[in-house]
Amino acid sequence: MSTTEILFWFLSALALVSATMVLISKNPVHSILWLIIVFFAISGHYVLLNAQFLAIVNLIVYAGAIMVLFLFVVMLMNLNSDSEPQKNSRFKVAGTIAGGCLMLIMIDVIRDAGEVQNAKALVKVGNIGLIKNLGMALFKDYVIPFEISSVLFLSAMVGAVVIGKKD
Amino acid sequence: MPITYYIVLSIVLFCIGVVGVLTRRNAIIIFMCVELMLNAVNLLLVAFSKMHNGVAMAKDPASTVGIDGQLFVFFIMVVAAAEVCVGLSIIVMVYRNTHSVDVNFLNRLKN
Amino acid sequence: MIPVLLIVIPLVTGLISFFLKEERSAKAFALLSSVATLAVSLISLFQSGDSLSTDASWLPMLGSRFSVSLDGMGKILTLLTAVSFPIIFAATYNNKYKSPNAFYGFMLLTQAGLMGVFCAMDLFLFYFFWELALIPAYFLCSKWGGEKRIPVTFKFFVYTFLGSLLMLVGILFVYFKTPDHSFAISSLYNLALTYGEESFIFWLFFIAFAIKMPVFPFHTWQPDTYEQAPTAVTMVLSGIMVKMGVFAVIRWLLPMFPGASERMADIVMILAVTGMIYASLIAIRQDDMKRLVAYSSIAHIGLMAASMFTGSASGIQGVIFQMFAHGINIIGLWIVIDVIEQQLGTRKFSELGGLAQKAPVLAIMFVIMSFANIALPLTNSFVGEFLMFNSVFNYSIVLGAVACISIILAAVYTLWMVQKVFYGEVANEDRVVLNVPINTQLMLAVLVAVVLFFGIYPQPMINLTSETVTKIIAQIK
Amino acid sequence: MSKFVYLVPLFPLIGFLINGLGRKSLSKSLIGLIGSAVILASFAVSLGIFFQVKQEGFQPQVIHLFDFIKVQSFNIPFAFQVDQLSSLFLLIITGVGFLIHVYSTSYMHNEEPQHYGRYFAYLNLFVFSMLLLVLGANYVIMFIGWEGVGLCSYLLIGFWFKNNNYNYAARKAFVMNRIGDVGFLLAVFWILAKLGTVSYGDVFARASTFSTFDVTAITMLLFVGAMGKSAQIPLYTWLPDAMAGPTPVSALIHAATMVTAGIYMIVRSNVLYTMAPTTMTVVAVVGLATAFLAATIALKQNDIKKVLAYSTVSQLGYMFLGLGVGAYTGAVFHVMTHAFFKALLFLGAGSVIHAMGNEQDIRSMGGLKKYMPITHITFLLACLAIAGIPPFSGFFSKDEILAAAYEHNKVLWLIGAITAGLTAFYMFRLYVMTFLGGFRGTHDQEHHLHESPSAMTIPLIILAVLSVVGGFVGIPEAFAHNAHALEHFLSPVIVKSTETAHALDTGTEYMLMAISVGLAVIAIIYAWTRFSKKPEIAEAEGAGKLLANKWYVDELYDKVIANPLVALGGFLKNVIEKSGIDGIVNGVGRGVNYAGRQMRLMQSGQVGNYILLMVLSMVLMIILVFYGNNLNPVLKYFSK
Amino acid sequence: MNTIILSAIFGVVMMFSGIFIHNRSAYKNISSAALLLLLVFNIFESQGSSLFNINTTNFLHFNKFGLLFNSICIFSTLIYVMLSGREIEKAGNNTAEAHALIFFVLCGIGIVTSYTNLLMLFIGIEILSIPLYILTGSDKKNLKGNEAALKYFLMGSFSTGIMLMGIAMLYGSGGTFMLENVVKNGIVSYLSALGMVLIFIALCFKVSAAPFHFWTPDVYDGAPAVITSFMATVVKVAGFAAFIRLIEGRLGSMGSQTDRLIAIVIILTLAFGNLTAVFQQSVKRMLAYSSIAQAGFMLFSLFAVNDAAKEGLLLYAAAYSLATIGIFAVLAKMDDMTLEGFNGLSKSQPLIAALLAIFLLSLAGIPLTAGFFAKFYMLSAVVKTGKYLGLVIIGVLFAAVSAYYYFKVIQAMYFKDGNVVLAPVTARFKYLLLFVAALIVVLGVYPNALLSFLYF
Repeated sequence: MSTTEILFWFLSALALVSATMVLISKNPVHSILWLIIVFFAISGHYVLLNAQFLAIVNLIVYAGAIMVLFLFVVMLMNLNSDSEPQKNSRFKVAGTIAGGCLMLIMIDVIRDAGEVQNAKALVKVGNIGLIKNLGMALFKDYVIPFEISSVLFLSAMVGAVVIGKKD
Repeated sequence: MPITYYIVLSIVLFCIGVVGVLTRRNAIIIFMCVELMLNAVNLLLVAFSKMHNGVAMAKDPASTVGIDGQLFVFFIMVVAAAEVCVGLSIIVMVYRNTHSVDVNFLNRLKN
Repeated sequence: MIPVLLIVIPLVTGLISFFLKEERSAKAFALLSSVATLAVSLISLFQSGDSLSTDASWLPMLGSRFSVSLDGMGKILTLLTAVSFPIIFAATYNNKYKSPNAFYGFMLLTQAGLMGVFCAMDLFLFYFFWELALIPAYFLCSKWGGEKRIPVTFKFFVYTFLGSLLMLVGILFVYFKTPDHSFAISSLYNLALTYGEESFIFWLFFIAFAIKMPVFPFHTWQPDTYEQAPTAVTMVLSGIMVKMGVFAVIRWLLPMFPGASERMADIVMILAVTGMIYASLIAIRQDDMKRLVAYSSIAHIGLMAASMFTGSASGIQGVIFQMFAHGINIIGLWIVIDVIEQQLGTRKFSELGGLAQKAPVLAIMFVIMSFANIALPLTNSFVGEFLMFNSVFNYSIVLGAVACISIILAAVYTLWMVQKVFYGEVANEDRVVLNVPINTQLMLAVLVAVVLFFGIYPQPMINLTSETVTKIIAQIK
Repeated sequence: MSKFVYLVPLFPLIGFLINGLGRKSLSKSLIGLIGSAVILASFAVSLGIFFQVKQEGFQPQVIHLFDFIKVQSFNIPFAFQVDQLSSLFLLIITGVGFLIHVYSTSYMHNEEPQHYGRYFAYLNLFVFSMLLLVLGANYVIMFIGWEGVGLCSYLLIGFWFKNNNYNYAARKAFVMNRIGDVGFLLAVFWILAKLGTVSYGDVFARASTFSTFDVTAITMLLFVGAMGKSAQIPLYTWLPDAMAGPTPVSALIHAATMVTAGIYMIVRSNVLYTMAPTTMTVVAVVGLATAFLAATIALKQNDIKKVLAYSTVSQLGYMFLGLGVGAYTGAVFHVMTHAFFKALLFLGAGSVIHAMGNEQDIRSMGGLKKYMPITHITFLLACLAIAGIPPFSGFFSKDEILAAAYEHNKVLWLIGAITAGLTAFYMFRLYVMTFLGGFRGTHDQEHHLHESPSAMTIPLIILAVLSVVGGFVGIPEAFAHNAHALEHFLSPVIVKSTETAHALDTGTEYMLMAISVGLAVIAIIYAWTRFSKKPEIAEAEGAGKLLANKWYVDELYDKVIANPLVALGGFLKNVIEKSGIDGIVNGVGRGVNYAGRQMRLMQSGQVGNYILLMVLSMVLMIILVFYGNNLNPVLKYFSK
Repeated sequence: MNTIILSAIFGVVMMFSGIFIHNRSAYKNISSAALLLLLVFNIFESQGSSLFNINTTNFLHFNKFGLLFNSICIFSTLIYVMLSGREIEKAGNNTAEAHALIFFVLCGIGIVTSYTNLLMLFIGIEILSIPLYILTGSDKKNLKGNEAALKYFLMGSFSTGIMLMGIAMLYGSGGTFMLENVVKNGIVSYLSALGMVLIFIALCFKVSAAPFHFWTPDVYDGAPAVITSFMATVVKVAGFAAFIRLIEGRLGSMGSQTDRLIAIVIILTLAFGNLTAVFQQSVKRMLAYSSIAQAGFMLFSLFAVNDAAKEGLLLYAAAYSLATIGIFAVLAKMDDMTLEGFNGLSKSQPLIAALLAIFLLSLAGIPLTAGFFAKFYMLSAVVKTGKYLGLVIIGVLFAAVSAYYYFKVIQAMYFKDGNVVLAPVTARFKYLLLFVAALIVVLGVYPNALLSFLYF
């Protein structure tokens, strides 16, 4: 087993375990912290895949900005484990089964897909994930969506103001 | 790494997110699970991007095929950020009015 | 030009009528408009050739054209429509309606729809007018009807609407089967359908028409609606609108699906004949004049439905003749019923009696209309029913014989009604005052004259339609 | 003259229109005058036609008026046929009709003017229809008249429409007639289906193309029509009830003319009937059964008109017996003589009723002889005629039928002869109870007894004369040299009607006559002696009660046919229609509503539930797409 | 490109007008003017003259259909703003911002009607959705509005996740996000098929097709009536524009599997929408369900991706949007939004009642109204494919059911007595409503008035 593989399995296990912990943590704050760990694990995967830019952005945007925002809101509301009454277990079981079925079905379907049977994701090589290449593409080929997403931000901003403003 | 590993990993992560959405009652946690789903997608996209890149590099080492996958991930992050901004403000607004973020209490509208 | 006038006059005047304020002017306006239509219709009888058809571009993308034309059958039915409306307006001239402008407006719009149905030579246009006739009728019944009008007329509406939607599917289907993607009658007469398609689409159309006619067992909307609708509207519904279904079968269903019509004839005829007997038996037990006439109408329509599918010239000829005859007769019956209901406030046999002493003229007219209703010779229905029974009998002796039982039953219930309402001692002597207005009497006299004229000398009308019948028979064969 | 045959029905029609429209403005005398005059005019024309027809070598003429119904496959013209048969009937109808009109002017004099006008309008209309019936040159025109007389019968039975029993009787008459009419109509359809024409000339000329089944069916159906119109078993019950109408109406419609339409029709179709022996047998049996049954019922009736009514039914049965055994001429002969004496009987009865102040029960009469001499004499003559006493007219006609029956089947003859005896018995029971003995009515009635005015008695006298001498037109060979004038006259329209009557030798014929006359005389004497001393006024008992109640046939019909039908109607109306068909229709509506209510519950308002349902649907959809086709590789659908 | 850029600019303008102009009734006028301008420029573009010369290859492609669709949406929005402008002011304190968000939504519509790249689809849909989350909750004090916004948001982002998963799988299979190249050289696999199904499901959610419709009644009911009006009409039909581009480009090649899938979705949508609407007492909620039902009919166009389907979708968009906007405009002025609230409207407001009746008739698909032709084209599109005639019959059966609940409102207005409390209406409002009704009738007699734009 190469280092890469070890890293892969480790990061995968970490991501899955942390993701599960997000679900089962009673305390919202803990959930958030576990989620941050998931993000770190995923960023690790990005690094492994030589997508360094995304790895950094993921950490900054998700783990850094978004999760802090979540944390902040949770703290603000002073939520803790007691404040969330549990759903009845029947509902939980149903939800788990439904999600599990979805997973099994999707994996089963994908397993038979021809073009991914023997395909490999390049690990550690390739430079498309470098910031230079991405930047070139982003501001040359992808300038239209890039500009248009500004509208998205505008509206999100307006929304945050409208909703968040105290009347 | 075989791409199937990544696919399976992503799907499992995605479905954990789905299960989270289904089983939790706290709107914030539900939202977090949605973010988890998005991250699973991101991981998958990057893996695919590298897969396509690898195929193209075999012919042309300078190929930038697959870069669009990573750019897509970038845009997903952008959108997610916007969404979080709006979502959290909605949650806060609801909390302000009802002092709860329990989705089960949200049943004034039904039938 | 003439068919366009027939459609446009009531359409435009109907729309104008909504804006009239006074009751008197609305009435007079409607009457005037309907008389104008009648004049045009009478002129049409003596016309032939180009003046009878108009063809204009309408929906080029769909392949539908504004194509209207009058053949013999069309002339007769437009004449029926054109004759009926002035008579209805004049006979019910004294009735009071709330918001009369809307009432007369809707009536005229209905007339426009009916005219369109009878003139249309484009299947899509036909469908359009088919619905145009329905909507105002729905409003008329719902707004000016009896106590239970809202649910009852709503049932009527949904029922017929459902039927026409099914027909719409059929229309679309045949449309895509025409070689040139057109709704024109000439293209539709040359459909090349497979066995299964034809059988299937046949039913889509037939159910729509059967609901409208109505043929057993699709009839249950009808007695309730007739009972609840204001009588002027009932006249339109039973006198003309049910003929739409019959007309449509002859104009569209039989020629478009000759094979299926022949294959399904047995089923349809059994249904129709069952319905005749069934409705007659129920009519025997009615206590309400309107309901009795309604069931009698179902029985009569059943005969028409049966004989249309015999595919014989005499049958179709009889049906066309009977459409007119039945329209005239039943309107006459309704007029009398309306007078009674308006003045005495009841239609129940149990509360009526001896009216012949109070209003002999009314009694005479009613008796004549009743005998026309049971197809006594020398009234117009005899001719039609003779031809129809004959064709059914030729098709199947058993069906013909069973159908003939309805002749007896018709006598039973019609005479029962006559006896209960007009004969015997006067019920509630003190409060019975029956003043039959002169306009009503006059209109009844006109109807009686028509009944007798075509009963004694039906040949002109038969000649008028013989060409149509020949064409249809040629198409079926 | 026969060109003007359209005038014959036209005059009554004009009379109908004038009287009908002017019934409020015209005076009673004018109405009566017009009503009678138009019939007289018709009679005059008929007479002219008759004399033309009577000439040797006259060929039946068809006068085409206009096309009635002409469609591609067939043509039914509005045409009249003038031949021996129709001209004879024209005479009977207009002649007897005229007398009855005259009689009516007096009999109905107490009516208000407008009802008086109505009465004459109906009566004229009736004559018009009846003329149409006999004049029509095809079955459809005959059917028009056929239903037309039914209508007039209905209108006249219910003339006094305030009385609901009368209305009921009228309705019953019409409906029973209609049952027959349906048979007639079906026969017409059958003929039309086979030959494409209904004109007598064409039908009879091509009758040989019918198969036996066809001709039997057609004749049977026609006979059903005759049953209704001519009151034969099983459709006879309306006729006694029809006595609700004014008495002249009973005389004209329910004795002299309309009810004989069935005989006319069968004689008209004799070509077809001769081809169908089965039907002939049925006709004979039904006719005889009716004759006998009605005669038995008549024995115990106490209403003067009811007795006459059952007698009419019985006599009609006789005529059908004659038809059934092939004695077409005999039947027509009997129609004619019966028209005379039965009209006379009814008019006489009317005269009595008139005098008695609308009392019809013979138990309250008696001894009228001295108050109403003319009525008495004429009534007696009529009774003798109907009883078959020579040389009155009834003797000859009845004898001809009986002779034919004897030739055909002796049992038929025997029952026929017994029936003749019964006839004589009940007629003289009636006569004796009415005219002989002492008056049994109230004092008030007695005070008012008087002979009727001349407008009533003159028709009585004329009819009495006809009843006496009318028989000589058909006098059998046994008596006279120039015998069977009627048969000779009718021979062009009747096929092979001669053999039967002629095959009998004179001796047998005398014997038969003797037996029937003997029976009649015995019956008369018995009746006379029994009732002149001790009138029968007690309620009948035992078998008599059965007869008095008409064998309970009406009750049976009610139980077996009418009530079940009405019950079926109620069942259909209340159960099938409401709960069945409409129930299904409304059930669909309710189902939609119910489904809506249930589906609404899915909308629980819980986000969790919503998403759970969405995820489950996703899973199901993926399964559907990827494993839907029996797990077939989906790739199959992808390869373009 | 005109629409996208100008609507974004106008959105910004509206934002700033909120800062500089404090007369709240002015926003409506500014907004109307801007929309008019937008409409004009959009029409210019459809005639081939764009203000901006930007190379949008690989991302957007502007064709007649998309641009005409934009026109319809902009026009409907214009009518909507003119009719309901005052109600927007009442729905929250941030009127200018609400107008700005409406413009941003239009920008999103401009994108989803013209995208050629899944990335643009994703961004477009998000631009479309995020302002709506906000608008739904714009009446902050209203608990129902809050609840609706949260539900909408949670479920919306969940569906976004599903769509992204689908897009990722498509990418994995084809290596590109371009619509036409998603399938590389025609090789398709379970991977791309699954991706397609997931995107399909997500879009079903956006257009509220069953069984992914659950958010719709609650959100439409909870949002302020005026916002519901916008969401249920303009935005919903835009979703279909996006949908049909996708199906046209890709899903159609999946053959009978897709047919079956769409057929099931159509039947479920029709059943849920119509049957549940029957039982509603609140007209607003009934309209929410009816919008699901109408979506079922619009889904027919996805079943049969052909010319008739596209024409029908255009017509449907116009007919449905105009009628629903008209009804909501009146509804928003009523105190009592239940059926009883409509009792006797024809007495107090005969004109408005008559116009409402026309709108309802149009929704029910009665001839002489645009709704009829809309349904007609949809049905004809399916019949034209020659497949699944039963689907059409089920469709018309449910159309008959739909008449049931639409007519309940008509019955209440015309045949029942009651006192309707209606906020005062201006003559301008009436005329505008009359204009809309006239449009519906004109389209109902002569649909080519609209459709001919598609061809020249």
